[in-house]
Amino acid sequence: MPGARWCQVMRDRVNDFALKLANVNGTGSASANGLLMQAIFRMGIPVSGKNLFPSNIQGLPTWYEIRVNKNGYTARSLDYDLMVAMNSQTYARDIREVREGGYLLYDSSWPLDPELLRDDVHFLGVPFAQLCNDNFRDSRERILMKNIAYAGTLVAALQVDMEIVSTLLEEKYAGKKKLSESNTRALRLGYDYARDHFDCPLPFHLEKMDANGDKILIDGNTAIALGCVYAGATVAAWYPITPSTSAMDAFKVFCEKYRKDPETGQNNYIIIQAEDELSAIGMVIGAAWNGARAFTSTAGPGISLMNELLGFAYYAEIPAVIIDVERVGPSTGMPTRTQQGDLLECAYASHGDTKHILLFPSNPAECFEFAPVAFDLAERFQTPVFLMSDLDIGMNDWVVPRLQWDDGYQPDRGRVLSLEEIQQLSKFQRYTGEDENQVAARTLPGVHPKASYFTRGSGHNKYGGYTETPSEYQEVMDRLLKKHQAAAKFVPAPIIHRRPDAIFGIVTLGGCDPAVREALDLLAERGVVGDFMRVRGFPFDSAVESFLAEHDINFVIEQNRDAQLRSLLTLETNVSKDKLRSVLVYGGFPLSARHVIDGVLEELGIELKPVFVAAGRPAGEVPMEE
Amino acid sequence: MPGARWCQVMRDRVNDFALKLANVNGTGSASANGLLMQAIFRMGIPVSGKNLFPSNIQGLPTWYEIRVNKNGYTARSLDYDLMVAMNSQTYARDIREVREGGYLLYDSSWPLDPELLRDDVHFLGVPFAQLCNDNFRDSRERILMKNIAYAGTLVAALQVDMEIVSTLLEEKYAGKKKLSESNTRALRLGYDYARDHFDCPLPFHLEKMDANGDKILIDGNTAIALGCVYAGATVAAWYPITPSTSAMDAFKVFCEKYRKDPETGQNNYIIIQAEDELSAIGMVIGAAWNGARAFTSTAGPGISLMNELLGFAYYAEIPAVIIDVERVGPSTGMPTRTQQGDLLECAYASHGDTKHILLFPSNPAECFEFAPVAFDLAERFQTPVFLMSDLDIGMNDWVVPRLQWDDGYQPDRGRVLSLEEIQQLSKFQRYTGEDENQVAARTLPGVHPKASYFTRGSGHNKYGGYTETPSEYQEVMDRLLKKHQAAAKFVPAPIIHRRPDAIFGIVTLGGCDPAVREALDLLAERGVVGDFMRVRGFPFDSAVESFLAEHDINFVIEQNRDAQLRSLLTLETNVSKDKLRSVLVYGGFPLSARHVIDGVLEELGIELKPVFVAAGRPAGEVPMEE
Amino acid sequence: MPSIVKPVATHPSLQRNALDLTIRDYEGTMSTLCAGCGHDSITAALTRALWEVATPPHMIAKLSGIGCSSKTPAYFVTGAHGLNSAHGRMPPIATGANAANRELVCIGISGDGDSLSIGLGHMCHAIRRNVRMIYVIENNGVYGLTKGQFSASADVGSKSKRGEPNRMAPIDSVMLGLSIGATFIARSFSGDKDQLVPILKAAVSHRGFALIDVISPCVTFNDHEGSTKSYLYTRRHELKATETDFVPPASEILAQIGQNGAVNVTMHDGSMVRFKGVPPNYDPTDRGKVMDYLEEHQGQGEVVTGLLYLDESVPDMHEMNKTPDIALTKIPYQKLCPGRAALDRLQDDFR
Amino acid sequence: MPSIVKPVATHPSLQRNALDLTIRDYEGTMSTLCAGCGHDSITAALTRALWEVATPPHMIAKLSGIGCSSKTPAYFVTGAHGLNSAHGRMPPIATGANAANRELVCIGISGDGDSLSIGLGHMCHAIRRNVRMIYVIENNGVYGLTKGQFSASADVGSKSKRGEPNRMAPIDSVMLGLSIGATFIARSFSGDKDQLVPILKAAVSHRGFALIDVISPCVTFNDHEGSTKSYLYTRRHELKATETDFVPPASEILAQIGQNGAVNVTMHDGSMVRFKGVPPNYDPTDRGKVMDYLEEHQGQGEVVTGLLYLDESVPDMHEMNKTPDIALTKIPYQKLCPGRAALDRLQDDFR
Ligand SMILES: Cc1ncc(C[n+]2csc(CCOP(=O)(O)OP(=O)(O)O)c2C)c(N)n1
Ligand SMILES: Cc1ncc(C[n+]2csc(CCOP(=O)(O)OP(=O)(O)O)c2C)c(N)n1
Ligand code: SF4
Ligand code: SF4
Ligand SMILES: [Mg+2]
Ligand SMILES: [Mg+2]
Repeated sequence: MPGARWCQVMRDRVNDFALKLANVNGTGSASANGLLMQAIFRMGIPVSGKNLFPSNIQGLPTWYEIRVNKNGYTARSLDYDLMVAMNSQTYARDIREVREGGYLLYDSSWPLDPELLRDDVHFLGVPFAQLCNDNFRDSRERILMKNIAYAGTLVAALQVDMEIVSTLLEEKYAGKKKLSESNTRALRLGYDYARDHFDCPLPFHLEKMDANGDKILIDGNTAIALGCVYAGATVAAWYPITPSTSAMDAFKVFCEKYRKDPETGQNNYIIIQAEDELSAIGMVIGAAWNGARAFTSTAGPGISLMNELLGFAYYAEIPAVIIDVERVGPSTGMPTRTQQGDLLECAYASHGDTKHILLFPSNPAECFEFAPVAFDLAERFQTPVFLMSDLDIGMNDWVVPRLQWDDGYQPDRGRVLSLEEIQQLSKFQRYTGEDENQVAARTLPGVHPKASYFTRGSGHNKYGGYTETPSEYQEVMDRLLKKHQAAAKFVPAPIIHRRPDAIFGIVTLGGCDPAVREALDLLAERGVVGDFMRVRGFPFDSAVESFLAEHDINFVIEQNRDAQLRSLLTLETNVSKDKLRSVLVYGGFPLSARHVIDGVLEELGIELKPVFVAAGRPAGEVPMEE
Repeated sequence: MPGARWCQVMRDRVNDFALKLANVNGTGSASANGLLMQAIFRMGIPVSGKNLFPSNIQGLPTWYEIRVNKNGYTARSLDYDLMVAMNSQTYARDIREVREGGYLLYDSSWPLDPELLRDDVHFLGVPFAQLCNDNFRDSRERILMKNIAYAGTLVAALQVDMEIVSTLLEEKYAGKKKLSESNTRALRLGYDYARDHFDCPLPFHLEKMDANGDKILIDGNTAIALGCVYAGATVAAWYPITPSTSAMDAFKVFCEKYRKDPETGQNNYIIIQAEDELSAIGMVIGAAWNGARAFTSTAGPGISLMNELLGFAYYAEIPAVIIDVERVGPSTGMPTRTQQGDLLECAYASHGDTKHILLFPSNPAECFEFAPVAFDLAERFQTPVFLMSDLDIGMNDWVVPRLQWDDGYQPDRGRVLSLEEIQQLSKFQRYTGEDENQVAARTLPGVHPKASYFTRGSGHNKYGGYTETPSEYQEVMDRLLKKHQAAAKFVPAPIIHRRPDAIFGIVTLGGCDPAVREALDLLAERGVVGDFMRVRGFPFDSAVESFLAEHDINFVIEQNRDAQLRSLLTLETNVSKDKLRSVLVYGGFPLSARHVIDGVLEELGIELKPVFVAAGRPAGEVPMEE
Repeated sequence: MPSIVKPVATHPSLQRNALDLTIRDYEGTMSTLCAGCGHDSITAALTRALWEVATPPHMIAKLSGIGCSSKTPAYFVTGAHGLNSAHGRMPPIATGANAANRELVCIGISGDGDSLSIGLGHMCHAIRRNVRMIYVIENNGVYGLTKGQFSASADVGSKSKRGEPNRMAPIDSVMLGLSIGATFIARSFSGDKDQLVPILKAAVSHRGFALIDVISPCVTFNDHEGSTKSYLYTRRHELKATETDFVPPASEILAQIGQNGAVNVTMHDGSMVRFKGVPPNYDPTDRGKVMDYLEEHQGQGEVVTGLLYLDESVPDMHEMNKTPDIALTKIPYQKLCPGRAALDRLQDDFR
Repeated sequence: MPSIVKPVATHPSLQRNALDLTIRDYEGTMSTLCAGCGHDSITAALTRALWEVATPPHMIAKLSGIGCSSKTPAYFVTGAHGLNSAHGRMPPIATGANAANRELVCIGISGDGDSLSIGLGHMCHAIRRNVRMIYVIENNGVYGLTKGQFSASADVGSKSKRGEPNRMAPIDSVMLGLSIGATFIARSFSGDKDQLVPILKAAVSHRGFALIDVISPCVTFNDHEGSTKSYLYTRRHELKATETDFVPPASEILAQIGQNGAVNVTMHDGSMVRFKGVPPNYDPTDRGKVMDYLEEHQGQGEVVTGLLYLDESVPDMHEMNKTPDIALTKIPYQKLCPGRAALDRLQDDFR
């Protein structure tokens, strides 16, 4: 192998390693990478795939990371055992990221710049371009097939089950004979070359296991869309924006599948591509005012634009479900990178005194599960509810338990008066007669003239009448505050794991979950024991406060600069803020256990060496930021 | 006097009372009320006038409150010695608000409903309508002149200096002979009737004094506009919205006066009425990017709409001055009522991690003073700066010290490279070479091609180049955070008044100032002693933190439901939140000392009776909310 | 939006419509607008038209933005749900309302500020979607509620109360509507109920978005000499391009034909709009001709009124989206949820 | 907006313009758009036009919103300040830039999504203000950057890559501009630099807002069969209504007149725009005629290109506001601040 130097014998590691694939976007690498990930999943091995792609259609660097871990730790790893370096633009930085003793697979059609060699890394060269040029005619095909070719090499090198890979290709190209043939050929090219030239498999490789049971592989946007279908949403209004677009795309696909009336061919849904986000939220509000389950999906810039109408819906008490698939802000920021940076913006969206309900799913399964919860809460509390996902959850494929559905589920439409109830009323007064959750009954247009009322964002009293009288105005605002507090009991309760002898608590949310759990396990193994809490909704349930109160130190792990979850906990629980310490990661890539461990140990002033991480390897020397 | 019953002899009170005038809007009462207020001011007596008007052009209830206090306590009073009840629509509630032993002046052209009489109030009836019908022809004039007629009655009853009133009318109607005559006639009608029928003056009345020195009478919007002219603002972009509209109107008037080039007749300014607030802030950003001092004025709904571009300006580091004249929110709320409800929205405006600089003037004098500060800070820190005024400050006339201007003032344009500096550079790199405040130099378009750079709201590194690399992204965001912190030393320092033996602190902001000071004085007189701090800017100066730390209890007095200042103090100082207790008033009318005293005593668990307020009168029995 | 309860006083002899309701049943709370405000006359026309076509009150949805004009929905049909939203945002909210429940007669009321400045994009896109709704712009050339600033409909040279002339070209909603494919375009004058009522009735039957721009003078801020949106100016310069009769489904055509030609358009619901007195060379169904006519006459300072353009051939938003004829809200949840078995099947694809 | 540093390589024989600069001096960083994207051809035309009229690079301000199209400003004239703002918000930011410094040649680049959806209101109002700027819409009928959704310029029946037809009427920026009083309106095709360059040059001289809609195919999402914004479709259906020569001030007119008529328009700065080959019954200075022509030809599916309408008689924003000829930023602070004495005098009124 040209340029490869053996510096360290790697111990055999089965089902426990990480690889990173460096590509150019728009060249078709995504399907090859996905193929590998899916094949590993079908081998029954816990796996994750993180797509780190640019905000661009063609020609810029893109990476894909696969982590395999037999113990189920599939948060992002920062220690790459194998780098597939297919992008000459980023070659220099890619090579630097390989862990000591790791491998680098590159296209040896051209010689490597000796400057870029590393002593402590194994180089595997395969002349992918040359192989494809020799085997394919069409220039576009030559480019595309290089990806499948390197996948073939990896199949050999990592011992991916060839049968599974073949089945996957068959499924994918069923009925497309030519494509199927090319792919199979390309796969073999890479596979055979590896078999012929390298000791296969590599010291770290795969073996079938049975950890995945009936789990599925799904991204959060697909799951959330499916959740909206199951929740009975009929009106969707949106404006395209990364990384939320695929949620609405998926909603469309599912509606086409499930919502076309088999008899009439009519669509039992409507999806409106609005002219902007101000309009999208307006449409949701108009539809919900009429009693439809309506939602929008967007990202940070959209939330900013929706601010005014969010305040309107809050104050006029109109349900609305807003899916915020967070990306890196402020401003346009990094649209294809992940962050949890919209918490404060969403919690207090709009001028004046407002507080909104937020839900924090941590993975696609919860995305599906929380979607109906969001609609139920929006209708029960007659208010906007935010489903806070992010790019990592929304656009990456996750291995999650099979989605469950209870056919006994009935939408909680909240307090909506029926025709009969209206007929029995002497007079309908919109904001009176609140229940124990401070929610008053509403009526829908089109039911009965006696039920009519005037919905307004201007000052109104509890009868719905216009007012400019302080006491009347305050009365309504005070109820709204209590209504918001009442929602605390209804949002999903936090997930809490306690360990005996814990000396601190860790609080986190959303997609930080796997990295934090892994970190806690690893720390515990080394005697640094902490309890775990993942909050799943705002306003905070009393269990959140109790957990925080229990610990002198609570690390709040989140992906933003300004400690936004910590801020919410500070403001909206009675816990003293000194108890809350931040670990913040906000560069735009998904969280890794290493971030958490380093942050916690630093704060605790504890030094542990070697701290890290998988299967007894020494801590990576690679700089943590990439 | 028909219907008047004497229940209590009022002690003589000079220059210490409150009156409230109930009118119908659109009938011309404003000028009569203003006339009275101005006359009292010219008599050298501390006075305030609060206009409580509806969001409507014609026909709805409107009130005007005048408080006179020789000791300078001119916050809103809730104890009305005299009610001028000119609106039959609100008569029933107006009569309820008069303090025991107080007076009510009404139009006796029609008989009073006996139901509405009160034993403990003196009724003064003057047949205003009849007098005006007898004396004026034109039907519109008859309506208008009723107002001047009741002003005439008050001149007699309260012993307003007639000479001053006549002068004011002369000044006002100089050159408009007919109008001047009618007004004078109407004034006399009311005056003479009072002289003929009542014992004038009333037990509470006015006497000239010399408390006003060379003070002026001005509203905050006028003052802020003048401040913008003096600051050298050349570009103003706005969208009309109550209560900020008059700021831009005033800016226009001043520009017409001061900014027309005497030689060429050209305008050294431009005011653009934008199509909405998204556009208005965009124009400000575009102009500031080019080096102009540019600003917009708006209210809550406008801020909501500006969210996205505020994040852009923050991240791309472009100066912008935003005047937020707060009104009651959320949503449309009560556009003609006052609140301090936009603090959180402005402090953290936009999705993602953002923090903005806020200034909190407390009266028109500070509005004027802080306007140039806002521009200086916006340019020094290359970021949006919010001037947080409100309807009470902005639209009511306040007696304030004469405005000062130092002709030595030079705008702080911040770090803008000159042509010479650019020529000496080898390469211009936008976000490098930051100074001790973390501010990097910028360049302006149109100066030199070498200075060009690309301003973007998408991820950029310190060179201004596009980036999607976490470490590069974080580096810039981290500097922005430090830059924001650095601004703490530059915002106006808090005003602090300590008293020996204080047992608590009071923290407040903006227009709460006079009510809080009065309350502290009154409490201190009764042995409940507190220190005073008024914050004037965000991020908070270290003096703010020290003050809070000094006291076990700090009352945070503010006009919003959600304790927004307390929230900012909790999040952005190191002080424990247990030390911060809220007193919140958010019904939409200006704060009164009574609100503060009641709130503080309740929290302290102290009962003091009689607590209240002016000149040894018993506490008003009137319900506090109106 | 302030509103005062109106004294109830029903005149026994009041006529009854097909639903046996009197015009009182189509009234709202008492207006709090300035006495003489053009908007109140539009309210009266709306009340009348809705009573005449006999829409059940609760089957009407009234929506608006913010402005004096946007207060109008409070002043008609108390038995209908009303929604007074945020400035400029009525079109999307109405679009959502219509999306959820197409059975309602959706009436949006807006102002020239609300529609032609802050809400311009929204209005254009509601037109583009051909959302079935009546969209009334109460056009006074100023921002009434914020006290008289010029709006985007102010004509070049029209003077403010302070005497300053507007210098920018107006955005004319009629020309704008024509240019982006609006399917029902009218201009009227609040002072002319006879013209406005049949237009509103036709709008109720229209298959899509009915844009009705009504010159509606603001007596407080824009009714002075020098204003081109005053009562006087409008009366002096009005040119009625067409007169319209609305003929409900299966009624006899009684309308008289004027001097000029006549054009009949059958509406989607079987009713008919009869254009009387159509000038030569004008055809309310030919976009190019309408543009020509307007270009010529408006260029001379004339205020061209009438139902100016009508196209019943374009599907509305629901038709384009192939939704059922009934309200989406009426579809039972069981039909909406694919259920557990389907989910199980589907998940076999996620492996 | 990703950008890559372009390898510097100056060819010694490159021609020099009046400022002694080569076309290289008007180039930007290397494009990161898809190979073949129409937008890159527009970049080339801009580069060429600016070089030809010899605007000093630093006297250009380049602004944009968000979208593939909005990345364009990075790709020309590195020596000019650029600002890539938020989606749809370029027009107000450009308006502010022009307000502060009217001496700059202000160039706004936008997309059909950026301009006709989220930014529609802003664009219309920038037109209304007649802000002096060049406003290019890189029109591909889709949202490129978000991967191919229809934009508001998609024609009825045009098919998406998935094969779905668009059903809604397009917003045609040219008709829209005509209806709201735009003073310079052109449509061109990114594939036709010969047409586009003189239009851009004329735009630099225009007294006000120059609206240039350029059909700019998206090779990745909208260049397939069935799309009406593909290269093929545009080539097949293009109808050049006018050809334009731009004649700088005090130059001889060398342009040849085509078969049809010719029209000359003198620009505010003394240069001249010469319309060649103007069809009979067409007059680029007569709004009604232009509308007629477009209505007729566009109705037949033709893509009418050229500098279609030009009116030099309308004052621009600065003229309407009577500002000085120089940039407001050049006025020294001493002139702006009335000073202490004036404040003292003024305050006598506040008593
Ligand atoms: C976001 C926002 N900006 C500004 C305002 C203030 N505002 C209220 S009504 C109005 C203009 C109303 O003009 P128009 O729509 O023409 O109605 P009119 O009062 O003339 O009938 C404005 C600017 C607001 N309510 N909301
Ligand atoms: C507020 C906001 N909403 C949505 C987006 C996502 N977005 C980016 S570009 C774009 C559309 C671009 O379309 P167009 O203007 O036609 O440009 P093209 O890419 O086709 O050149 C959208 C919706 C955004 N950046 N900001
Ligand atoms: S201000 Fe003008 S628009 Fe508003 S209610 Fe009065 S007359 Fe009507
Ligand atoms: S996606 Fe389309 S518009 Fe965007 S760069 Fe590629 S070809 Fe151009
Ligand atoms: Mg108006
Ligand atoms: Mg596009």
